[in-house]
Amino acid sequence: MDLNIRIAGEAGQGIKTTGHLLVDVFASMGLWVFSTQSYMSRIRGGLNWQDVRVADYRITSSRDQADLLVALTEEALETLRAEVAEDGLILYDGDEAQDAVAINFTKTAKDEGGSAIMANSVAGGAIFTILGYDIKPLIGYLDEAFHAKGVEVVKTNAALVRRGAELASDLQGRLPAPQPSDAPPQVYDGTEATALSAAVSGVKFIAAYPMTPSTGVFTWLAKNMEKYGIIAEQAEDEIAAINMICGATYAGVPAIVTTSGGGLALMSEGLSLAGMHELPAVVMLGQRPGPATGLPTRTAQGDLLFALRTGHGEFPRALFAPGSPRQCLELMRRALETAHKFQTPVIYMMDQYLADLRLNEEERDETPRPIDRQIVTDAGGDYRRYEITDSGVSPRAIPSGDAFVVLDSDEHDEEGHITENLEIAQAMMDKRMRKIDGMIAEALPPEAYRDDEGAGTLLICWGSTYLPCREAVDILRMNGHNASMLHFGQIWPLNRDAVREAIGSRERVISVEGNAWGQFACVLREQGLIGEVELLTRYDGLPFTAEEIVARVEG
Amino acid sequence: MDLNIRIAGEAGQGIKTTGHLLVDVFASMGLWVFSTQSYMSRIRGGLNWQDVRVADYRITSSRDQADLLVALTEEALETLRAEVAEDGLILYDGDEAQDAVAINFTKTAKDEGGSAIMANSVAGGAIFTILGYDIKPLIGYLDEAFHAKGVEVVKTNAALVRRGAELASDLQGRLPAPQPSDAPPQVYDGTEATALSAAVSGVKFIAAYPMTPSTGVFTWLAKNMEKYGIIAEQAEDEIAAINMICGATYAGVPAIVTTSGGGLALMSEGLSLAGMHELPAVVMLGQRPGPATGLPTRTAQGDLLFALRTGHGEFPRALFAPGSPRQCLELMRRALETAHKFQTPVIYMMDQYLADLRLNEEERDETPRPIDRQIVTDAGGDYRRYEITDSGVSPRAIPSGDAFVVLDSDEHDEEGHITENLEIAQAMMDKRMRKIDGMIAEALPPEAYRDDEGAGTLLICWGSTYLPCREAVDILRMNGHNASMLHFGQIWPLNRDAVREAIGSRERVISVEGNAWGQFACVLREQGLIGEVELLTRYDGLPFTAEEIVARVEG
Amino acid sequence: MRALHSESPAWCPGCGNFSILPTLDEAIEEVGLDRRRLVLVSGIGQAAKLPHYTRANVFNGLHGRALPPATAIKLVNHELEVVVTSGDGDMYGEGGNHFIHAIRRNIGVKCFVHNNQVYGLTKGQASPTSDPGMETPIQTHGVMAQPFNPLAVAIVEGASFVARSCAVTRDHLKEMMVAALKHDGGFTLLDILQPCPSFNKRNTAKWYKERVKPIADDHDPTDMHAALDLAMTWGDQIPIGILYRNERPPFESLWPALEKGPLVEQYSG
Amino acid sequence: MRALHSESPAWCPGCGNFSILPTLDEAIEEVGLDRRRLVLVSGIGQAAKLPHYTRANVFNGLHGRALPPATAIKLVNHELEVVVTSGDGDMYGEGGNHFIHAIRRNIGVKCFVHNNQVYGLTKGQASPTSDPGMETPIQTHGVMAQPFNPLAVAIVEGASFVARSCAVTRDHLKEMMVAALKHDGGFTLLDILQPCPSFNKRNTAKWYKERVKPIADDHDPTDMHAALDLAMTWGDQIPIGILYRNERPPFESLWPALEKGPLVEQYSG
Ligand SMILES: Cc1ncc(C[n+]2csc(CCOP(=O)(O)OP(=O)(O)O)c2C)c(N)n1
Ligand SMILES: Cc1ncc(C[n+]2csc(CCOP(=O)(O)OP(=O)(O)O)c2C)c(N)n1
Ligand code: SF4
Ligand code: SF4
Ligand SMILES: [Mg+2]
Ligand SMILES: [Mg+2]
Repeated sequence: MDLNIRIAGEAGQGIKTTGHLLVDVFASMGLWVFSTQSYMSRIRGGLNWQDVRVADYRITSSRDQADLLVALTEEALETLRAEVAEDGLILYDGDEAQDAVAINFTKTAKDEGGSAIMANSVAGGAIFTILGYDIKPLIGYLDEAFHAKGVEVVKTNAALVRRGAELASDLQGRLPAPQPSDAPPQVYDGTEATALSAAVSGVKFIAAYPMTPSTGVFTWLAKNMEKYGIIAEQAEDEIAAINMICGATYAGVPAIVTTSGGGLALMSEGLSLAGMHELPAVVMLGQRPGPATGLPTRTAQGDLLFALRTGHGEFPRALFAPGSPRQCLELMRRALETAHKFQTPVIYMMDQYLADLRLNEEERDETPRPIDRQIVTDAGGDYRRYEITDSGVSPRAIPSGDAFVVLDSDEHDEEGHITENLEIAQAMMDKRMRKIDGMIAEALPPEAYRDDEGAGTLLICWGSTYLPCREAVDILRMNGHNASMLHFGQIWPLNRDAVREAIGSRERVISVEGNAWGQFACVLREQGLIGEVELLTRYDGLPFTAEEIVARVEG
Repeated sequence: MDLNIRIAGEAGQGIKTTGHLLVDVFASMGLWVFSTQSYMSRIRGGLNWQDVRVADYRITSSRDQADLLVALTEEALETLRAEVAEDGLILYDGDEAQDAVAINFTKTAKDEGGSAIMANSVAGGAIFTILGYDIKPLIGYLDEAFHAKGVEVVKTNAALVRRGAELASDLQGRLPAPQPSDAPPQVYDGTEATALSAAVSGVKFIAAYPMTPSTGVFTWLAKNMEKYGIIAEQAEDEIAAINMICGATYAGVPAIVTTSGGGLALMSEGLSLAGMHELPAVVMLGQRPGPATGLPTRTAQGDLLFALRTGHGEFPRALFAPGSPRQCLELMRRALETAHKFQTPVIYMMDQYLADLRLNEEERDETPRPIDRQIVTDAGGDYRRYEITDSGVSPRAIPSGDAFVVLDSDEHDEEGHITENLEIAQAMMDKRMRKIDGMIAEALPPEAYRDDEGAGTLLICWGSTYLPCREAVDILRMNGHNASMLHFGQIWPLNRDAVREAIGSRERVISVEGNAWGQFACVLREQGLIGEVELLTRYDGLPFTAEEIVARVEG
Repeated sequence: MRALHSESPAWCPGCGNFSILPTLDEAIEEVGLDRRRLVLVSGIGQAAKLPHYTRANVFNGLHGRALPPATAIKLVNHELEVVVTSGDGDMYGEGGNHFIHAIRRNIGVKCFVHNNQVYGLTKGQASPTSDPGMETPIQTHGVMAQPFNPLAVAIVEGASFVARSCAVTRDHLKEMMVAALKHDGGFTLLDILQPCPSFNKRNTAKWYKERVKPIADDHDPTDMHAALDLAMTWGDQIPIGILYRNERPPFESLWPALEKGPLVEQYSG
Repeated sequence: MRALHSESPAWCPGCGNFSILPTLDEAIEEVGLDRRRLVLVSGIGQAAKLPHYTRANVFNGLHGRALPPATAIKLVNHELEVVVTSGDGDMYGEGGNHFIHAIRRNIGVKCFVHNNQVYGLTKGQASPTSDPGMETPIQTHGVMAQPFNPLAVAIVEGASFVARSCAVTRDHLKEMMVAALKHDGGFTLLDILQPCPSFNKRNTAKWYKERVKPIADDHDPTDMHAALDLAMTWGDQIPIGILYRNERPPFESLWPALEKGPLVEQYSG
């Protein structure tokens, strides 16, 4: 069984803190959790909410309806009331409200000697009680979290949890909740998983200009500068940022840039530079709805064709798009390795949904395991940065050794010096293009889910639709549909043979995408891998839910 | 019959002037001409040449071999000697040279009281004599050209032509040359045709940052500012340029920006803005080989997928790619009309080859015929810039009338004000997307050449490959091949039914493209219009010649 | 659930923008500007949302890119009053190149920069004008770069009107806005110090109030050196008022094509 | 026919770059710089081709974008000597935003700008430093914007070393290059007036020669006002020499991560 808790109110009311608290404690109890955010683009006010879904089996999607709505403002109450399940419950942070249980968390916190932010302890106590959970793990968790702040704070928090429980005692167990099972006690989000992976994989330099929803990765790396020996520099603009990481990789360290669509647009020229210079520049792209400024705090998968094709001229690139925090850990590393092995830019694509979603995953390894930079250290006086090779990959040295390392954004000869010799120009183009063969040979195949018997209905997805599609397949199977899923974590280049085989022949092929055009279907068609297929798209700024996918597949 | 004259030397030696002189005079005589440039990226020195091909039938391509090489430097002589036809001739501007006729043009000009730049009059006299042409038209042409400079100059030039003719008198008629026919006496190049079309179509504002090979259009418009009432402003960078034309179109005048690939990369964000703001921004893209700085003075068709997909988020756009100066005249106008009718950005794609090539065309009309801006002038207080309509096109007013005109780069409501209402957001996306249907309905079909009987071999081409492909088809037919050609002047959006019908079913479909990947074939495949096809590509910076296409088709 | 429309300003309680907005409205009324002739141009940021909350023509463009469209709008229709409202990040960070070149041109737009010395909308990173040492989620060791001095740069680049005011001194602010709107010349910069209670905990309303000090009446705004001295003064005292003026002709007055009147009115088609 | 290789500088006869190149080589020798530790960073333009004609590590990047990679290279390996060679369009036009922010950071790169007051490579359009009134194929009515004053901006922004020299005074140029290379501090700007005989017919070698005048020995380069006065002097006399110095610590000295040595040497993998 599962249960969905929605905490809603204004920006600045600590919704995120309360949500995180619940998620962490539930996970520590061995419950499966899945939480997502829905935020407006403002610092205070507006209407935000956090969904915390909890279950006794692995869940990988949010749900439209809430079983428990915790409304911190009247607007939240009125707007979200309609989305509460029939046998659900509404908890209102105030003195009274129609069809809702009113408990004034903030006032209670203050009355009992706490501060306004401690309201979430009161709320936590009440929620735990309503779900019929013991409040001990909650108190234990707060003890640890506030240990450093002193005994007084710890005590107050514990008292507030108890007070919350008391105030909700009438409703003890009112909402039947799932029992703890064997879920891993750690919780990840896409942001942290991405940043952590970059840090342990040896990224030493990040330059970025803040832009939602990529800023979290930048912030995480800035916060952990000392721990991992990183320089995190805020650039004056995105153009500076991408050109900085070109310089940083040239000088010899793995480097990334974080941005969103508008920032990538400004980086297009720099991406082409990395292609020409053959530098392992890695761009972390957090997608949000466009065009232009669009919906800054919402989610989308609308930048696939853009990421695939932006930048002038022809040069190899790879695109990765993880579908879960665990895949973030793997694919950020893979992105860095691919960039270094083939000396070419790589784009790692996320979106607001994946950046912010949290769920339990196996324990992570935080010890540094720097990737192989694939540099040569014995380059001598006759070194040629762009030696023509069969693989297209030339030995990469870094400056300060015996060899001069010469990079040119003009077409160049093997030494790296500008040339207008058109035979050399063509040879250089061909050299760079040959790298694509190697990249295809090493491309990750798509991951199949429940496709053992070659199901008749195949959901194709990429990036963050992984999790809701997965749950949708589970539900479809329960409903008797012979459905399965193929998820692409690497979306370029594609190993066509592997993909063709994985797609096979089906009754129905449905491309599930967070954009209007079915952009990945365009890519597959361009690669000759599919013909006309069904599109299941959404582009209103919100993520898919499994329920929605199921409903539309069953149509 | 036809004859190819190659004038070669260093930058700064007036090669272009001599080439233009010959082309203009030949055309005025009723000869068919076709001339192209091959320039290095430098202001002085290097090795540049200009090919002037002349014929008694319509020619639309250059040729690899020269019948007459006019070498102004030793380097030109030595490097280009190998590319002279067996029964050809070399004329060398110096005192002596092996296997070449030496006539010291520069010294002669000076000796006879002229200046160094008048060397081309001497050369002209010699060339005319060698081809067996009467020098009268040449003298007449110079008379007119230098009329304003006074009698002395006119006289000197005439004397120098005669002196050149004298010095070459031994070779009178040495190279049999085509006889004048009914060729139109006017000559166009792609640059002039494009700029002229923009001016007569009502472009009032151009903002640009110089970048080869687009600078010519910018320069032409700047030169003609007063004649057409235009503001031509050099922006501080390409980002400023595109954002300026967004402002200019908002304020109410047709506006364009000129750039090359690297500049378009910097404009990607602005392009997305025009998509969101629904502004008729027109970008003139002059392609050259990339990635990065690439080969600045060479030609390429490597930016198709980039132009098609750059800019974040999804928004309608149209792409035009003329194939000849005449098509430049038509399609620049069409680009402006499409942008205004559908209120969305349009990219007009040329390349160095088309920008610089010159040939005879019918007389042009230089009188202003401003396009319909499609603005409403009666908007009142309840005006809504983004009114939801069936066509997706909303009434466009401009500021300073009774209505407030409100544009927002965030997602917005019908009035143009920022919204985070996701139902409105989706409705706005859908509104913008609906414009694509209208654009498809009006899309120009591809132009077929000699395809009356549905030839077995179909050459598909777009943009500037039009001319060499055309001549290649003529030659293939002469050689007994049942070949024809389909040229796309509008490359996005495509009217799929029209294209499917035009392609039909063939034994061989060959996509002829100036890039490595066969980018237009990718587009057609993505649109489900072709399967695997043959690619005939070239990407060394030089344009196709008809000969080469024929050889590779017959291969 | 998806209907989240909200027309009220998306600013935090106590935000300095809540002073700037009504002051602008008052200044517009005071100079008797016909709003149909008014175009507000902005980029992206909290400050840049201002145009949505008043009545005017609006071009709300890209982050950092307010000045290029503003320049073009003024060139295409120089009878419009073009006012840019922008944040410090928008104008001096992402938009820095346009800032220095708009001043070189001396285009006749009025540029009001809500300078809260921080990136508000993206939650508190340093801006080009952040004080050295300020700690943020990104500048975890404190800001290490020297602040950008918009006034000094505008002065040495020859802007036509350079002033500073503050959101906490509303009367003064109004006076400056009126002077800026009335200024019939080229590029007009009004840098407005603005408290951001959510993210800038150093330069608070109180901090500004204690420091801002109107420039003495005897200051000669045509004296570049004196103006630079004022522009360089920051700390215990921050001078507010008109620092600098010069009489360079505005860019739009130099184009032959505009002698016949606004370009847009020359269009027939 | 396609083999057009040419290793000689792609500059016009009489170009000022032909003075700058050997002077740089001499200065490098004079300060005894190990060229393996030298990285020349440039953008695109005639000036920006210089790195190809000498011996060093080279990062020849995009037009206008020399400073960002230079900044990063210095941060990743601060034991390298990072010298930017760039044109006036490259640095002050397309690259203007990086210029003002690199100075704010005070990153320890040496920035040599070949200022020919024109766009050479693209054939003679105005650059940000072109004299007002100069006619070009684009500025057909003459340049209307006021020239960008790189020295004044660098000074008010607190650059660590600000100097000017000229390609026609080679001894002076060498002296300045040596001083710049020896300067052990932050952002170092050397603006080098450079004749472009092909496109700049106003500011010719002769024009410069008649005007440039070494700064008097008693000038105190730590005096910002005096420095600004020199920076503002242009016309019959153009001061050359070191205008300004300050002791702000360079950006790369402020990062805790770099206390252990160059970042690149901390990499193990
Ligand atoms: C190209 C681009 N980069 C980044 C962003 C994200 N962004 C939006 S506003 C902003 C900074 C806002 O700071 P400021 O201009 O000072 O305005 P404030 O919010 O402080 O008023 C940033 C970085 C964006 N919208 N577009
Ligand atoms: C993004 C981009 N825009 C434009 C160009 C074209 N371009 C190359 S060099 C140059 C200007 C050169 O002027 P400057 O930097 O002063 O160098 P100079 O040639 O005068 O030495 C321009 C506009 C380019 N290469 N890239
Ligand atoms: S974040 Fe700061 S600037 Fe933005 S609205 Fe809140 S207080 Fe104002
Ligand atoms: S164009 Fe000017 S700057 Fe460029 S090489 Fe020629 S003279 Fe030198
Ligand atoms: Mg700010
Ligand atoms: Mg220059």
